[in-house]
Amino acid sequence: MVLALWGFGSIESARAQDAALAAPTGLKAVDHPNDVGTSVDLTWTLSVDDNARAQPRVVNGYEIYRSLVDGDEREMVGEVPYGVEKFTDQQCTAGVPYLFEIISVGTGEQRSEPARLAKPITPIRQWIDRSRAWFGVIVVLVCGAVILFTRLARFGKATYVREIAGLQAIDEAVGRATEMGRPCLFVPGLQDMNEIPTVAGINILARVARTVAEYDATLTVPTARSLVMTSARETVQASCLAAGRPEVYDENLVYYVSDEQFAYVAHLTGYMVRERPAACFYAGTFYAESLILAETGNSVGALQIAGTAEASQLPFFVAACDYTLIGEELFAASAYLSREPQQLGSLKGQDAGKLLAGALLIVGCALATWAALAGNGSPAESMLVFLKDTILGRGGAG
Amino acid sequence: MNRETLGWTVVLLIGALGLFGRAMSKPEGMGKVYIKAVRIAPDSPTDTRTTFTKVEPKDSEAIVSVPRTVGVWIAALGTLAIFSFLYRDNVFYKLAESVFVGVTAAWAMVLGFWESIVDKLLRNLAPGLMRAWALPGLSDKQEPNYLYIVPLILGIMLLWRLVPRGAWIARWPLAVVVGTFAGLKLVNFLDADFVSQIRNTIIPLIVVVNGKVDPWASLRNTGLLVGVLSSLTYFFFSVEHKGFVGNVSRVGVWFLMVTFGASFAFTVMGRIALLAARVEFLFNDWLWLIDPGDKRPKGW
Amino acid sequence: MKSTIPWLIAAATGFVMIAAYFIPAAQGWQGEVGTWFEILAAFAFVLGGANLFAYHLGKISARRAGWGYSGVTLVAFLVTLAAGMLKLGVPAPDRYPTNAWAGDFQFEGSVSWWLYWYLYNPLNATMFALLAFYVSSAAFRAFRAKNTEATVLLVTAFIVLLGRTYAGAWLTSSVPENYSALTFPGMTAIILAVGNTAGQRAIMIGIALGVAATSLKVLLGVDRSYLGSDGD
Amino acid sequence: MFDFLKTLDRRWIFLAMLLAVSLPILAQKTFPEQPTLHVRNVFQKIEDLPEGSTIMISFDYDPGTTGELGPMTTALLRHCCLKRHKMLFLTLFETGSPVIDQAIKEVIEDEFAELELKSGEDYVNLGFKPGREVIIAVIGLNLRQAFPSDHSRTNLDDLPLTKNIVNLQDLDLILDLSAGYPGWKEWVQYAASPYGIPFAAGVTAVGAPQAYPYIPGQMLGILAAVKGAAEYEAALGEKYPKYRDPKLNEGIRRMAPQFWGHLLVIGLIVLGNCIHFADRWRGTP
Repeated sequence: MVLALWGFGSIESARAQDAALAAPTGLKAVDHPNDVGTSVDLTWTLSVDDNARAQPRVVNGYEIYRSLVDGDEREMVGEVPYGVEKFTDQQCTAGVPYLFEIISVGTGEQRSEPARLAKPITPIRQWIDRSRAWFGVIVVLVCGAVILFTRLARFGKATYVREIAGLQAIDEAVGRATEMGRPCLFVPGLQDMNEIPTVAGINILARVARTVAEYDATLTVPTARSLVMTSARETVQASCLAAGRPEVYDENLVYYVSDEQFAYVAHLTGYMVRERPAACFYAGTFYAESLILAETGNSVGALQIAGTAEASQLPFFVAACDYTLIGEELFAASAYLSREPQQLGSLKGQDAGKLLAGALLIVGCALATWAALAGNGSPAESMLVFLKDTILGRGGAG
Repeated sequence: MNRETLGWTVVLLIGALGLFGRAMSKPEGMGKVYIKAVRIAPDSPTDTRTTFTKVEPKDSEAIVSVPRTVGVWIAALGTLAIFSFLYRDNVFYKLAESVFVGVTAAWAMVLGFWESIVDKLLRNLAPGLMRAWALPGLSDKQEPNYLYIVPLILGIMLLWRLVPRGAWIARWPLAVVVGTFAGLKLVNFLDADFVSQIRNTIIPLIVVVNGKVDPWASLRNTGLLVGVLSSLTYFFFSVEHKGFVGNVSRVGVWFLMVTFGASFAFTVMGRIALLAARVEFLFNDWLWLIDPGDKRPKGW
Repeated sequence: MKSTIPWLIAAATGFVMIAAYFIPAAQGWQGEVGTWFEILAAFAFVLGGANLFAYHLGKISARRAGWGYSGVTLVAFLVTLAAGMLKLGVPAPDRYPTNAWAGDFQFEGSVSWWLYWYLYNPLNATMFALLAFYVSSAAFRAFRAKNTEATVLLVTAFIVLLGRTYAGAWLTSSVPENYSALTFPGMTAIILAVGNTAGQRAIMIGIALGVAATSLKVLLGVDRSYLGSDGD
Repeated sequence: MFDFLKTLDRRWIFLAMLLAVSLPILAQKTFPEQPTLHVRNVFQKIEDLPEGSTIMISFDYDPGTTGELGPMTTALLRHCCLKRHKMLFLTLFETGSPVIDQAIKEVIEDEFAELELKSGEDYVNLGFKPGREVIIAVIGLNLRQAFPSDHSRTNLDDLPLTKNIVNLQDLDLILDLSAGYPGWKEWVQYAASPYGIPFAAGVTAVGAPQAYPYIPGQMLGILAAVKGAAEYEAALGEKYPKYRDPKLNEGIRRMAPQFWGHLLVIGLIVLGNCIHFADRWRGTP
């Protein structure tokens, strides 16, 4: 009986042998770099049966198992389809040695023998993301330049700033509104206070509101976000105070409409044709509505000044508004308007950033050209790779 | 009644009569929405509740839904009301605008309540209570995360504005928001836009393919580099745009104009598509003049 | 003083976030602060909603011009709010048939769902579609060759417009294969690959620097307009 | 005539646009399409992925832009179904969930009814989570932190498809259908670029020019608006003859009003300039 069973079993295993799947080979594991020690990167060589073009396919995929060094807690940590040679297990614990196995999966229940890791791997926690070290240097350079020039300006180093047409027109626009006895409209865009263009827009609002208070005109600020309304109220109130006319501040003129883009726009266009503002300011983030606003403003004869960092909307503002602050000019506006030396210094810092960009571009393209002419394996090529992948990339890993 | 009002009243009357005539004269009518009943839990033996889902009129179990048919008519009239603004501001547009603002503002609040307050804040502060109430699928393993008391406190500070005294308290959460995101955006923008775009622009000015110089590709790459550098020059603030710098920045402006021209052309394309979709809604879903998807049986 | 403490708070949180970018253990913080912001924004809706309510109520009680429309807005607002908050017409989900509050408030057939599909969405899409009209009037009025810059913009727009439809391909279909760069689709491709890409990149690099400088000014307290003034 | 054109009331232009778009829709004629390189790249990627690969599709638009992105959504989903890829859906737009439901209903449940694709096994709808790009950053590291459960609130660990997906790095491809912010740019910044995940996007026409600088470095290719959808439909038709029927190809159908609308805009630009020059010529004798 025992013998018979044994015999039967051997026939079974012989059958399995015939149809056995080849296991993948050469399983290797390394600690995933620059993480908190929860990941291990696995690589292997595909099973010889793994042929994506074979019909029917022999290997459908792979299963990856992880266990502790003593074989405990063995569990499947992932499956990958055929043709894939790598996997990252991200559910490890830092400092614990693990063993991994991988098996080929065929049709139905068919499984290969496992390929095992030769020696255990221990994921390690890294405290600093080294792949971002060069990026850190760039951040320090750019921010350092801004801070340096801000400091220099504070100590009385005069800064030249070129003209930005749209900004000089603010006084003109407000003055015109005063003369015509019509209101000014300020639209701070669609985004919330967590977006920097909105903050830049609010900075411009501070200046516009101050001019309006000085001229004794009215300013309406409908917003699409409650937080922007809160901030805009603080700003307008402060500007009235700064203009020496705290009594002209009216909270009701800074109000919330709706978070929905086109409901906000429907209200704004309605407002424009009914109240006919003489000056419209758009500063912040704008999307599709830019053209509806600018065309409606144009049709009621308002003088329009726009500024946005949304490149896709710039053509419409450029075409339909009187003045447009293009991209970076929006961020430069508050510095320019304040005329404070410190703020103007920051503009010089931004220019230093552009010089850095230009220098990197020229050096990089020169290297790339040299590398292209010199062919493979030239020193230029390795320098280019270092520049692109290490300095401007992610250190090659992580 | 002046002449213009009279004229528009006549136009509206004729339109209404036309619609009525069309709805009556055709056997299949127009602007109807069909539904059928389906079980909420089709696999459950005990839960026999049903709900309705939209089907095409071809479906044998299809019945006309009154709320949805009314809906299609309201949607169509709303569409026309908004379009009427192109002629000029009028009572229909004002009505549509008022409804639109009210509905969307409330919608934002509702969404904020269910998705942020319930699903984010209360889920973390009181998971047990939420499991029993609105989030039954919440994992049993979820423990309270008391770190979320911080946004709760910040939120309450924000609402302090509604209290007559000490409105300045609301500035603190505002400062947290602006400060946090200023830090976050600083690194994100420098990484993804500044560094990445420089990296993408590092290209050989002379392109060699199989040992031969490719003049067109070389010219293209050179043009790209010149474009980026000259456009960057336009953005220089602390240098007077005269002489050499002036000429370079002028070339930069041309590149920017090419960019804007391309953007404009692409946008035209998209906007027409949106209008086409609205017109199709009017012709297809409301008036039943066309049937592009072959969804209604012919002539019944 | 009242803007100094908030500034210090802003500076502290901002610099922590910058540092966190370089520390693997802190890389989840981005997500966490985002969640917190969403919660704060949801609280802020109370301010926005209260403001909307007060604004329109004020208009109605003062019988200011258009007060009737304010009434319409208020009704629409309250109905939508009630439908969504109370989940009117939402059945309990199939998995939890006893839990009436667990359903999705946008469930097909609910009141909120109806409001969305028959008011919110069509009005929204139609406002959006208005752009087709404004684009055409802008094309007529604003795209004129007044100077060199405007001419460049105009010519580019013209080529790309043609290049992106059947008309462009058809007009230049007789151009031989080797000179495909001279067809409208070919020129469009070059404009996109060279001119447009160059301009976009320069704008992006500039914006990144602008964002960095503005952020830094916020963190250093150079610019505090968003917080209002020192005197309350 | 000249003076009429010079002071042309823009409402005439509005009327012309309405007619240019409405009449072709009523006429229902179509033009042939040729797939361009960027579209072909995306098509080939989905075609070449081994059957049953996992693709995430982010529906970052709402019904407002269905006019532009709807046709390509159908075409892409169709292709994924034909190749039996596993699909994960989500949206970062607060009003985006209805678009996912509609796409599932129309393509997966109706058109491919015979495949009997099952929610949870062949596709999972993760639904909407507020947080915009932050959500992308979070799921780049841990899917469950943002989406502990799917849209119907079933725990992801209980679904066969998501059981072993830890984060975005486990995916074979991410597709984003993007109407603006948050959209393709955020996916590039927070997912494709940091982790090197294959990524392609379908964008609205407005977004397209900004997306080109990211190809091929950070994106495989893009489908730009209705034109992109029409080209994708053409590519699909080349490979699968069943999809050559214009009735099935909304994108190709929509190109007709598109064509006349374009012509009108081009005509208006030309007319505007003729008036401008005629005016200058008259003004300076």
